[in-house]
Amino acid sequence: MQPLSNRAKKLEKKPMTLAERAYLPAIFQGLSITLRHFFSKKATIRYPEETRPFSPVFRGLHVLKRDEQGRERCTACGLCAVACPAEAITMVAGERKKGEEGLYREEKYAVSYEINMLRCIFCGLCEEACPKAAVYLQADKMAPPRFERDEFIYGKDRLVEPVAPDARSQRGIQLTPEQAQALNAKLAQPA
Amino acid sequence: MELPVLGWQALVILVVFGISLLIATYSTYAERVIAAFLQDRVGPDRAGPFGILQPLADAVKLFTKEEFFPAGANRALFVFGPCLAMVTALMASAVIPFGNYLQFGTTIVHLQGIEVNIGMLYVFGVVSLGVYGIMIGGWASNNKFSLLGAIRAASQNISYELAMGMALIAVLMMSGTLSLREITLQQSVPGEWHFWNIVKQPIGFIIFIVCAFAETNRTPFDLPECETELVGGYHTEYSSMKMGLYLFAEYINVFVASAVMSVLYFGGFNFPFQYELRDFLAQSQGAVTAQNIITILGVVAVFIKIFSFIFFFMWVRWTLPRFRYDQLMRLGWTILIPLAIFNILLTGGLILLGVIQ
Amino acid sequence: MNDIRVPEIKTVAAPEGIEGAGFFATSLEKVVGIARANSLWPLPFATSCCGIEFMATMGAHYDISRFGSERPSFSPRQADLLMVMGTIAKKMAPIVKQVYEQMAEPRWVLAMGACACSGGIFDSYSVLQGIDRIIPVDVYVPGCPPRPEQVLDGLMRVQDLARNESMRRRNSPEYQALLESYNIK
Amino acid sequence: MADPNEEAAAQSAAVTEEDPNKLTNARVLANLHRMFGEDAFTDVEEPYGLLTATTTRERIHDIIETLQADEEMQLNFLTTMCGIHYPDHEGKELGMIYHLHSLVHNVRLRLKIFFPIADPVVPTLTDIYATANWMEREAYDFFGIIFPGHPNLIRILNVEDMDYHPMRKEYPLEDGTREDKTDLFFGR
Amino acid sequence: MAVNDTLAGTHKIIEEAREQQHNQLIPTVNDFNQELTTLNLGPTHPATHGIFQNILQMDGERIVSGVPTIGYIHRAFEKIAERRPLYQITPLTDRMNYCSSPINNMGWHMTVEKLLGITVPKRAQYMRVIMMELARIVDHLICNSILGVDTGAFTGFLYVFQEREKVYEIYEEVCGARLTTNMGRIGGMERDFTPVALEKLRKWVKEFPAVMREFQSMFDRNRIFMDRTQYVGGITAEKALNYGFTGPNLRAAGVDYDVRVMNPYSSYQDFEFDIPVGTNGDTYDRYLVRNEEIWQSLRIIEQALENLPEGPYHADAPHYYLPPKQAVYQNMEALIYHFKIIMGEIEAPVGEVYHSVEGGNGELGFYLISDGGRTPYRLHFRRPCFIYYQAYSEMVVGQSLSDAIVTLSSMNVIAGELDA
Repeated sequence: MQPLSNRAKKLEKKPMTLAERAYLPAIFQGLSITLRHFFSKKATIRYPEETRPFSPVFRGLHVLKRDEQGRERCTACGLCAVACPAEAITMVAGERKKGEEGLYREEKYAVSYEINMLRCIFCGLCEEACPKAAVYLQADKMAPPRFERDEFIYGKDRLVEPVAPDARSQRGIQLTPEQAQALNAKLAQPA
Repeated sequence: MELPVLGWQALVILVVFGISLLIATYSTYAERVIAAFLQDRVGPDRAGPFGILQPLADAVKLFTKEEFFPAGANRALFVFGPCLAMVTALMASAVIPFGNYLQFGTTIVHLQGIEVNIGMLYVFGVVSLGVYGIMIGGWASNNKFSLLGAIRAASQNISYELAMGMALIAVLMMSGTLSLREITLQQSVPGEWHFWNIVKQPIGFIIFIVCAFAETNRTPFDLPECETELVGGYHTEYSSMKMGLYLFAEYINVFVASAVMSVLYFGGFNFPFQYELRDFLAQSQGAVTAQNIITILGVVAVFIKIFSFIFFFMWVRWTLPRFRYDQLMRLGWTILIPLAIFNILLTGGLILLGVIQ
Repeated sequence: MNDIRVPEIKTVAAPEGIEGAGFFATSLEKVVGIARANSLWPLPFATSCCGIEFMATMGAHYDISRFGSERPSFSPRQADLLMVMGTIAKKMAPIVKQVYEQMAEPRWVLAMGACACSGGIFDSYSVLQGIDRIIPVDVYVPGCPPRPEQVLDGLMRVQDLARNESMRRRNSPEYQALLESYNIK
Repeated sequence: MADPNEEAAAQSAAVTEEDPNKLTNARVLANLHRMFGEDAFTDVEEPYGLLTATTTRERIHDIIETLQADEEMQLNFLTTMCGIHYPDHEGKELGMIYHLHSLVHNVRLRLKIFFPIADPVVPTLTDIYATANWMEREAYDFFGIIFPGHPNLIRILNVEDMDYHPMRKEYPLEDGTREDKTDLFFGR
Repeated sequence: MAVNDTLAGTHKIIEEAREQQHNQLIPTVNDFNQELTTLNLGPTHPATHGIFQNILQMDGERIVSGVPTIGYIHRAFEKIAERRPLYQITPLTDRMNYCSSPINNMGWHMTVEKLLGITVPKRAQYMRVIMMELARIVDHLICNSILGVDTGAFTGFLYVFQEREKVYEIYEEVCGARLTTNMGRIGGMERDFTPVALEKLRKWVKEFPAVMREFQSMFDRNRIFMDRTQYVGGITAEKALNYGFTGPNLRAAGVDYDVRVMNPYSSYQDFEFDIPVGTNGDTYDRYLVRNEEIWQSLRIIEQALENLPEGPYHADAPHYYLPPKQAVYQNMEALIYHFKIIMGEIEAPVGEVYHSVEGGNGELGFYLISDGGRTPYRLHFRRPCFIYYQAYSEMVVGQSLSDAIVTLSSMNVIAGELDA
């Protein structure tokens, strides 16, 4: 072949020198490298006693967010289900009845919302698709391994955030605008 | 006082046997920890404190695992293979002198399983039987990978045994005896300044250690069981403790090889300044106690040497790539054997000239 | 939770007064359970992406050897834990089953990653929708691929199983029935 | 490639400069017409700068063979080939698409052929390109296109006993064994 | 032509080496008239890593012929892609060459951008280059260290895998996942590099060379390793081209074909780097070429980091690139675009486009035929592994079993890419 570009860099393959032919120098070099590592600091993170810090944008276990008043944000528009390449999200939409304003933020809400964690590939497209900042992939939780396949259908009981604000997932979540405002206000107050 | 002597000796034999097993058991642990440390890891640390119960867990698990006989296998030979490997490996440690002697009153106990004047020959004979265990096991498995592993093991052991034996001849030429105890004692004589054999036989030692790696089937010569090529080699079809016996036999072989190397080339239970120390102790404690203390220190010394060699075995294993089959043969036949012959000639010449003795 | 997989098999009820043997048997069982739990040699059946995460689990940062599982047994005879990692296509399914059959008891199966557990995004004509259609699975690890932390979690779940399991599990009629349902002799 | 580096650099510098001999799509097309006649190619277009032409299966083997040997254009690298299925195109439902590449001139050429699904026979390229072997097996596997003269025309990716060619448009993607999809509203 | 002479030269070297090896593995069929053994290598053999089967006819330890079988993890990518909107195909590409997912992601994005006619801003292009070169480095690292594992040296693999872990951390910082990244979006990146990501990146670029040098010093001139790899699994440039080789495997045979230089994409023309080429395409050459490419990639990353332009990290294409979340919450127009994009109702032009990037294993091509619908009409992936693995059985004939395994791992056949 003629050269196709002017950037070719021919790699030289030097013939082995006498020392290299005798095996031993290279062996001792290798041994010295491994011995150096023998005494060096170990890289191991002793999971589960120690945990490795995750990045704040890590795509972990899903959560259905509540707004700052504890109402569910999800409006069952179905965009997340459409966006899901694994077709892992199912939901049934329902109309909010009178007296449920404290429970659901919009007039439509998800009566049932299920994510099949075994199907889910944690690509984050649902989070991106959600127009109501309702579904998020938490940065600090991972879907735990389990014994039975049925246990992986996560319904609303396991997906929706707890009502008490303190018990909600704190770390790493991209705050919804209201939460961000509330947080800023909170931070501003005590000073 | 015939019986007590025999009784003592029986105890020593038992202890040697036990120590061999114990060291083999904990070699598996050592292998894991050393490998881990060489690789920036921490190794097993969840089975007991620092994971020291790891080998026990492995052993118990292997014992309670299902016995399995592959279809078309010769059942008798299939069981016989690992047993043979294990038995021969254990037998070899019988003649290793782990220490000089202890004196209790008039009873003198040699810290050695059995003292035979053909110790070296015995070790060689028994160790080279070990390959039959691998061959039989590999053949009886009725599996192509196992068979390939067995063939590799056989040819490898045969070719490396030659070079190993020739490397030894040079040592024997100097020592004039086959008794391991004699060889050890010759490496340090009171009143004279004697070097360990490693100084007189550096080439021989290198040949010997290379061959020891090949004989024990350790990387870079682990072709009979190399994982990436032959899955598990000769023990592919073995489950439960039969496989455990093979693994065990390998570690006992490593232990024996280390012991033989420390005895032949590194002065066995001798350690520097032992006679000075003995004389110093004799002034306050009396000659007998002083000798006993020196003997015990000698046992410590020999085990330090053995452990260093075991560490070296593992260190090399986790560092080097392995040979290809034909390259390994070429190394054995065209480099090591001529080198060993040259070493014999050189030794002979030097003895003739009186440089070494 | 999973009473079929880990049946609580009682030994033959000891007559009153002869509890020594029973005590001994249960302690032995416990010891064996703990030993097995700490010496799970995995058979990494890695087909795709999850295999790379398994390498990460073996690597220095996560170090599966801490759990006594760093000796990967590529021969099914010697393995205790079949780790199926990655997509199992229909072409591959008989092989997975064969490997499982070749394993010696006691054996556990860990399905790692969405593909092995359920087919994941590959809901297609060529992909098996979960390996539990051909072999019994003990632990499912979700994720695509799971983080090494999740793999270690899964391994610890298998350890839990091994620790609490009766030595005679594989002789139990429940276990036989389970294998029967998968057509494994 | 044993040439010294300097010489190589000089040569390729000459190629990269704006020289009049630079092979363009227009020149490739002109050459093609000259070599095989105007009527050999229909539907010539340049989508996204890649010269595309449709020819017939009777001529495809000859064209690719000649192009491989052609010293001027050196279209001697078969980048990829794949089948395609247009169920609506009566009489030319199936197609094969070839991507040729001249590494020296850095020009690509896409050739297409179409033929009826009832007669899915295309001459094999395995005698010209070794790489065509598996690609043709893949096309056979996916679309059921038959390549007479292929040394080993069996399914490559799917199981041997599969009785249809899954990439044809009429076959579904899913095999229907999925149990955990209950969604009737949002699925596709 | 002088070219032919050099070709003949390399050919001769390989032939001689082959002959030499034949002589070394002495007993041949003709000598003893023995029967051949059939050895089934794979699909679960440890050295196949991924899954493919080779049924080898063996004469003792020498391979007489081999028949490869693939498809053990065939997942029907091309069929699935016909059912998915364009943006949902990114997770599929992740799982093709999973050792270097970002390259696949970006390659796919660029294909779609080419179809849609989007110009990506310079900053996004540079960010893509950085991520792609990172991916290339770790891809080559894993290949070369696995080569070490297959020759028996496990430790080097664990040393460089720590570097891979660090790269995972960077990925995680940039996109939120470690391996199957789903990185970037059609029209740019999904988010700008965070300061943490940049800092990690800079730190890694500074620290990596020492590890790499150490890795190389363990293998490069180690005679055991050289003996194992030199003149093993060689292929001539002529044959390699005929087999459709691209990427490091072709460059090892001496052809300096690199998509990054021939058809620069994503601003590769801005960077200074060399194309390493080998001599006779054997395993050692492939090893060397990959190592050198790691250094060149590092050079590119350094340059890109140095000259990382300011500006937006995605194209201004409201029809294709999702509006910012804040706008979706508050702005009706943004919400409509958001819905349209997610529902896959973007107006893709009718047309066909072929775009190729230099993947970890060679020219990774995307041939997209769009009929204007929400999904591709046909999407064909040119998967380099699939194409060059064909040559494997020819490359190992006449060599020993150990060579076959070394050759296999040095070719870096990724099962996901092989079987699609």
